[in-house]
Amino acid sequence: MEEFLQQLTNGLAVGGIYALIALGYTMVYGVLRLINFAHGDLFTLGAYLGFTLLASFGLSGVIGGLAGAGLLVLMALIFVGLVGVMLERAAYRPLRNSDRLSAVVSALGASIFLQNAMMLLYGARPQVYPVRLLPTASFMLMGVEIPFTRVLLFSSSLALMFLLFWFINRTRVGAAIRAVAIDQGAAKLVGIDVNRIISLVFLIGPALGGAAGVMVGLYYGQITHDMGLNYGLKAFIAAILGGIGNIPGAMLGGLLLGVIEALGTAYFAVGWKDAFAFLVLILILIVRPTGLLGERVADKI
Amino acid sequence: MSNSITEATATPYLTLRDLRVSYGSVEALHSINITVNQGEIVTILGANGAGKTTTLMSISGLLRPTHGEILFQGEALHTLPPHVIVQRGITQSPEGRRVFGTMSVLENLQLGAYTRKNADEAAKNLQWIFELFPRLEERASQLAGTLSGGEQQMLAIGRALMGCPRVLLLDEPSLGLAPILVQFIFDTIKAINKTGMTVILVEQNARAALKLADRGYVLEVGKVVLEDTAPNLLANPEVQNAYLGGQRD
Amino acid sequence: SASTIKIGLMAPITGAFASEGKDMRAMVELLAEELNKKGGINGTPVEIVVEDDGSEPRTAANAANRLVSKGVNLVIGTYGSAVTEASQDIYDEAGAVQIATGSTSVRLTTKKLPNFFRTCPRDDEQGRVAVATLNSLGFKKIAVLHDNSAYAKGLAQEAKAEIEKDKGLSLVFFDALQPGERDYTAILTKLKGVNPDVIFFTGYYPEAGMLLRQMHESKWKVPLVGGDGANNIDLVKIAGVEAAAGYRFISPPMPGDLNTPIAKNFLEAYIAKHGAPPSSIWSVVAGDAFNVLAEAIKNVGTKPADVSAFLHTKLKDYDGLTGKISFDAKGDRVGDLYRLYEVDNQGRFVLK
Amino acid sequence: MNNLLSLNNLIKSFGGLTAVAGVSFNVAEKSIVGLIGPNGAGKTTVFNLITGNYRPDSGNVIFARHDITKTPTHEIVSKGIARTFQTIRLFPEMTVLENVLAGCHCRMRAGVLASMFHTPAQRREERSAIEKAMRELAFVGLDDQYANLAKNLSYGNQRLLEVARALATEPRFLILDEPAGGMNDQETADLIGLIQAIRSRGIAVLLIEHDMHLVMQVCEKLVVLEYGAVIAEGTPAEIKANPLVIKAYLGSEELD
Amino acid sequence: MSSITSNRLFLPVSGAIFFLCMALLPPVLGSAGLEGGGRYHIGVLNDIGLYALLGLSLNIILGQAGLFNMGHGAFYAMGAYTTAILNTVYGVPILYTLPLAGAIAAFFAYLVTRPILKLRGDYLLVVTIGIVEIVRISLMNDVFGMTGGANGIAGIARPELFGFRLVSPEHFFYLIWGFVAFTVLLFRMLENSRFGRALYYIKHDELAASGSGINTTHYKLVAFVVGAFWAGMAGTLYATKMKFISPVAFSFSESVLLFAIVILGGAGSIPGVILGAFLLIGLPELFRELADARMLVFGLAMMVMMIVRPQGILPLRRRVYNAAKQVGKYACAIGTQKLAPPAPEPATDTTTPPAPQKGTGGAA
Ligand SMILES: Nc1ncnc2c1ncn2[C@@H]1O[C@H](COP(=O)(O)OP(=O)(O)OP(=O)(O)O)[C@@H](O)[C@H]1O
Ligand SMILES: Nc1ncnc2c1ncn2[C@@H]1O[C@H](COP(=O)(O)OP(=O)(O)OP(=O)(O)O)[C@@H](O)[C@H]1O
Ligand SMILES: [Mg+2]
Ligand SMILES: [Mg+2]
Repeated sequence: MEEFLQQLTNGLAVGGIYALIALGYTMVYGVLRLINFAHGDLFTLGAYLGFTLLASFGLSGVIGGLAGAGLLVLMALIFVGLVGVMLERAAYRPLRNSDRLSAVVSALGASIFLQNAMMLLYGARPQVYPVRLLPTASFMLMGVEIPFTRVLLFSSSLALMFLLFWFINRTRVGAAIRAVAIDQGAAKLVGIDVNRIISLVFLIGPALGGAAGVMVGLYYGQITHDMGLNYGLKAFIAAILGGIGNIPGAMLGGLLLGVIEALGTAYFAVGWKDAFAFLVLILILIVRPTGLLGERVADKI
Repeated sequence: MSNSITEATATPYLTLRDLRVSYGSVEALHSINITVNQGEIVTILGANGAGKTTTLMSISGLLRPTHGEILFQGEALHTLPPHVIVQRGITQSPEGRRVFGTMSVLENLQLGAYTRKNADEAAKNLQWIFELFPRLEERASQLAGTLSGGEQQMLAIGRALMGCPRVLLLDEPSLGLAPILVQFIFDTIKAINKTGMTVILVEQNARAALKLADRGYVLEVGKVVLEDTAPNLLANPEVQNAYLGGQRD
Repeated sequence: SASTIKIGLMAPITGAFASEGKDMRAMVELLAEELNKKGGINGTPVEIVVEDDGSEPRTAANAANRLVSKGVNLVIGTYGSAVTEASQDIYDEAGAVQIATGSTSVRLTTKKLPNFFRTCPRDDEQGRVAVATLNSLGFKKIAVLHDNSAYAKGLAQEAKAEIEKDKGLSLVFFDALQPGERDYTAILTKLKGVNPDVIFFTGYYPEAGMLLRQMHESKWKVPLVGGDGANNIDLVKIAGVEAAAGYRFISPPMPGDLNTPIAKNFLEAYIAKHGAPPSSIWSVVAGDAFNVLAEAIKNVGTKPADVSAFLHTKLKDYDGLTGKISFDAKGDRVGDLYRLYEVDNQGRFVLK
Repeated sequence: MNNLLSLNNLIKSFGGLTAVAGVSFNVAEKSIVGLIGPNGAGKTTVFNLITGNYRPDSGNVIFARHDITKTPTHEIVSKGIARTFQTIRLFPEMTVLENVLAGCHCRMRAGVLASMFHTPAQRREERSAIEKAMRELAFVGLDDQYANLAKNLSYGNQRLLEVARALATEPRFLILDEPAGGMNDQETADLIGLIQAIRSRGIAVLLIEHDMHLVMQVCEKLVVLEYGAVIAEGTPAEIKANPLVIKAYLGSEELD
Repeated sequence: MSSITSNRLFLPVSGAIFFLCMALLPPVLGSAGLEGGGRYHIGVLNDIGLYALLGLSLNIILGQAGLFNMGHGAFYAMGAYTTAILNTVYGVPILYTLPLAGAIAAFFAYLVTRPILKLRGDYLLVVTIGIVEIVRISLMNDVFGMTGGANGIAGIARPELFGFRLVSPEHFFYLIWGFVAFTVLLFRMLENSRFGRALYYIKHDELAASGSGINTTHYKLVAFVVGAFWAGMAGTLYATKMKFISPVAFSFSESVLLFAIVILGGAGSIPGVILGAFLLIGLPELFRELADARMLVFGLAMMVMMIVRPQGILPLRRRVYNAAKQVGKYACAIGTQKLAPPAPEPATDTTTPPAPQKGTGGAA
């Protein structure tokens, strides 16, 4: 039982990170239906940015503790958000009126480009965050040791989810974002500046990805130029599992994926963990073809 | 072709001058001239593919003319992006309705007021729309995409009205509506027009449109071939043959 | 052209193992530079022709074809066993000599290819040494963890076989983690459940570092022992000095631990150029491949058949960067190579 | 006369909304029946229940003495029911001819292998399918447009193309959802002739239409729906005079 | 009419010219004074051919039926392993394993895609990613003790054709490209048939397709099965070309690459897919001189190509059905006989022209 609970918290910790990346993913995905292969690499970019700030600019001496971590996250948020906006301009906007799979391939090119750019800039060896800004304390709950950082990470994912949900579903701009997602022409007809909305989406989504990158760097320490591939894929799966464009769904999908992986590890051959996770996922989608929380569909014939 | 001079007394409000619009390499409008005066109902008639929708989409800025200009109260519209055109007070209920299918009826209507600053007025406007179309109020939380065809048409018109337009563009508003509602919609257009709103109406139901409108234009393959007051057009034998199904009564 | 001696280097310059490939290139190019400064081999300078194998079989086959097409028939490389295997036939058919560097899979040399060599030891050798070492350190309940790569799994299976041979030892865990991930707490929790005396991790250093770090964070103190894939100084950076302290691994010796002149001189030059010693053993092993090739050319010229014959029979106890080098008839490196290293509490690799 | 189609007490709801609340009526062989009613009355939903696009919550659909309530859509088509859609659903990037060939599909046999190797039988079948498609195109008056892309047709012609595609399935029963929508009076007049010609081929027609001129002229029987229930059934003359229908649907203005 | 005929001839003629030129390439490369007799270049062309084959097989599923399959590598792997196991364990000659590899891959596709056909768009995409990952992990874990785990299977024989053993890159060049040519021919016929049209209808509007009487689920399944069959056979060619296979070659990114080949080349377009293979397999080789920046430039090139040609480099040009004969036959009818009753049951050999109800002049 204790082991089960321990594994559950392990899974929730990993899932929390998947969820964090998936939230940014689903923003872009929900609006443009773009399978943004580059999202994982923007996440990596955030992680490297945090690394550079800490290591190169001597920030490690100046900042410390949670405030420092917060500052770092904020800087990644802004910088990666701007990169996201530029990426949209360069790689996706020209393809806006074409088949959506074309944009997928462009995104794939962007992903390869970013990944190799980071390899050339930072070298192929893993980099390690020079200082630990996050507290190492932990507490016991029902016989399970829970590090404080996990709680922090988890609650920031949760907070972000609520914030995003509120933003998308309860604000005027959020409604405009959803309208753009459905029919850009009709959105223009009601006076929405479609370009601005899409830029905004590409500011928020990548910014969240970049922030997640810094958090992963702070939490795990080690970062590599190709880590975006795995995390990006997991985030994509989480977003789909929850239901396309569904923000609580992305969160739920991420958490579930993390938990399935942990339980797969615990009660299944470890080497088969990912196969197990995919199997569960496929079964879930067979039973619920539009994801766990479902996608809003209006199939009127 | 007799080009009778309009007896418009007001200054031109909305002017399409020498307008050419193309889809790719195919020109759909060849030098169109249309003038709309403030407070008028102007109808644009024409067979399928004549270029009516193209004209309205150009006014709304979704299509860019290759030549000519669109002036609204002296200001060039054809260089403005669509959302600014809406801010200037020109909204449209487009062909094919184009409601936001996966959003609720209420959200669709609220988006209609996207450019409006004053929330109270928008709320009042919403109340008025619900009075016009009680069905929309009944279905306020239903996803727009699951509405019946006619219900969606009401929503599209309602959404355009939510922008509190000075010029309302209606592309075949009676399409798919039950007869009782067609009458009602046309009466409503008249009533709205009386409050000072200018209306450009594209209709297949030419007879009803001409009964309603002050003036009309007839388009044929991208050209204006006739332009006259509505009663004159209604009486015009060419129009009767081509668009009114001959002497039917 | 005839004015240079062309030596090929097939290495993962891009892809999953790019960092190893770049180290290999740095190492071999520096050795060639040093050699050319001294006038090359018998007066002819050496030229290194690098081809990227992308850490992937198909790209490796193209790289091999390309080297062969360029007339290069003395080749160093490459790192991964599966990638090497995809290129073996191409070199063999072209009659080129290939000296693999990091490819430890047993099968590579059981095919009896006449011109294939490797400067790294084989998995079975390492497995035997590893289990003997664990045994001598007094560990009885052994958990073996690999990462499903050809190398790590090969080593793990050899170790498993060794453990099962010995009645005094018991294998309490045998499974794979997923390389490239960040979070190994789930697998650590599971390992904790079987309560081993030691965990023998046969994979690479990034995962070893993460395992150490997370074991340290969860305050679980069971010894972790690694194989030569974990011999990389970045491991300490990843784990943190505190977590890495006490970590042991077995590996061929690092140049700094040899007191041969070639090793000492070269290490100095390397540090002077790159600011740090080579980060992993695999680039050093690639350097040794270069050294033995150069030695052979010096003695018998550049004809592949001659070089091959020389390496098989004439080269005895050559002083390499990783110790004495000789090859057996299959092309495997002979001699017992492995040493036990431990990380001290300053984060240095110390030879035991 | 024999009933070709009978609907028995069909019920269908979406969430809390009962779109079709116990609808029963019959369509006789070789007849033209109109289904009318206010917007949102459930007419299109009834169509979707007949064609298998929706499954009814209860009730059944009998076609040519077979219960087709649970039959999948494509099988219903091969049993002889064809339809057009309220919003045009053509294959816009395909030629007019290929659009009609879609309708021929269910009367063709060639499998994957025959298709891959273009066996003589397959070629023969292709040829005759093209002939049939051209015949249907000629029937609706679009044969000269066969090589055009469907999206380049005018709205009215696209509607006709949909009809041609439906006819190519060799139906015994054709259902048309607002065929005159977006057509001007002249085109509507032509459409009336077309519908009558379809019936004279022995095909029964059920149509939804808000154009009363068309409905009154072409239908032998009308069924009026309101709030998902049949409120009246009868000849056009009877319906025109029915006060319930006038109040709910027609309005006061006299019809032309 | 002339434009239609030239249209019809354009593709076959240019296709024939292309394959003729390809056939002449090895001797040309061999005598071009390239070191090593163009061995490397032919090797790269072989890769391109193999990926063209895989791309064509995926094209049926992704390009023609519009089913988002990002797990095509699973079928490819199935075929390669079938051949490897049959050959190394049971000694079955390579060319005999070719249809078997196809059949096993196809059967596998049948089993795994059946339950997921109702999934739409991206949901299907994720599930296919899942399938290829599960296959790869199973291979990695030495499932049934037959796949050799991460080590893979070595010692796969070379194919023998009428007693002639294919060994050199040139031999494989003709084997692979011959197979590509054969495939192009068959797939072109398939595209222009009831089957090909059905896929196209389904891709563009599933509802309208089923409303026209097409069993959409059936065709989707068959698309998967046919695509998998060919991918399986491509697996055979890969296995015997490399003589050695391991799970690394069937990673998820391989499936993504195939996906990109189809989309970048032009979804649904046979010449497009072949060109896509040339670009996506050829360009990284072309950029070898750039060393470390090789893949950086490749990624950039991919973006630029997509932006410059959003519909794909050679987008699908659908065949214009030549109904000229039929039109000729009806031309007089349209002119003369306006209101004759139409033939109720159109017989295939009818010569009586059906009359249009609505002529150009309208019913006056
Ligand atoms: N997206 C498009 N691409 C290419 N051509 C188009 C497009 N939309 C319209 N056209 C062409 O432009 C011309 C005018 O079309 P438009 O839609 O403006 O006509 P309309 O008068 O509104 O007709 P309808 O009564 O059918 O709505 C037609 O010939 C049509 O084929
Ligand atoms: N998929 C669905 N989900 C929810 N409600 C639906 C759905 N389909 C139809 N409805 C509702 O059922 C009612 C009947 O719709 P239907 O489309 O059948 O109307 P209709 O009679 O065809 O109207 P119209 O003449 O306007 O086309 C409508 O109120 C509609 O909003
Ligand atoms: Mg129009
Ligand atoms: Mg309807």
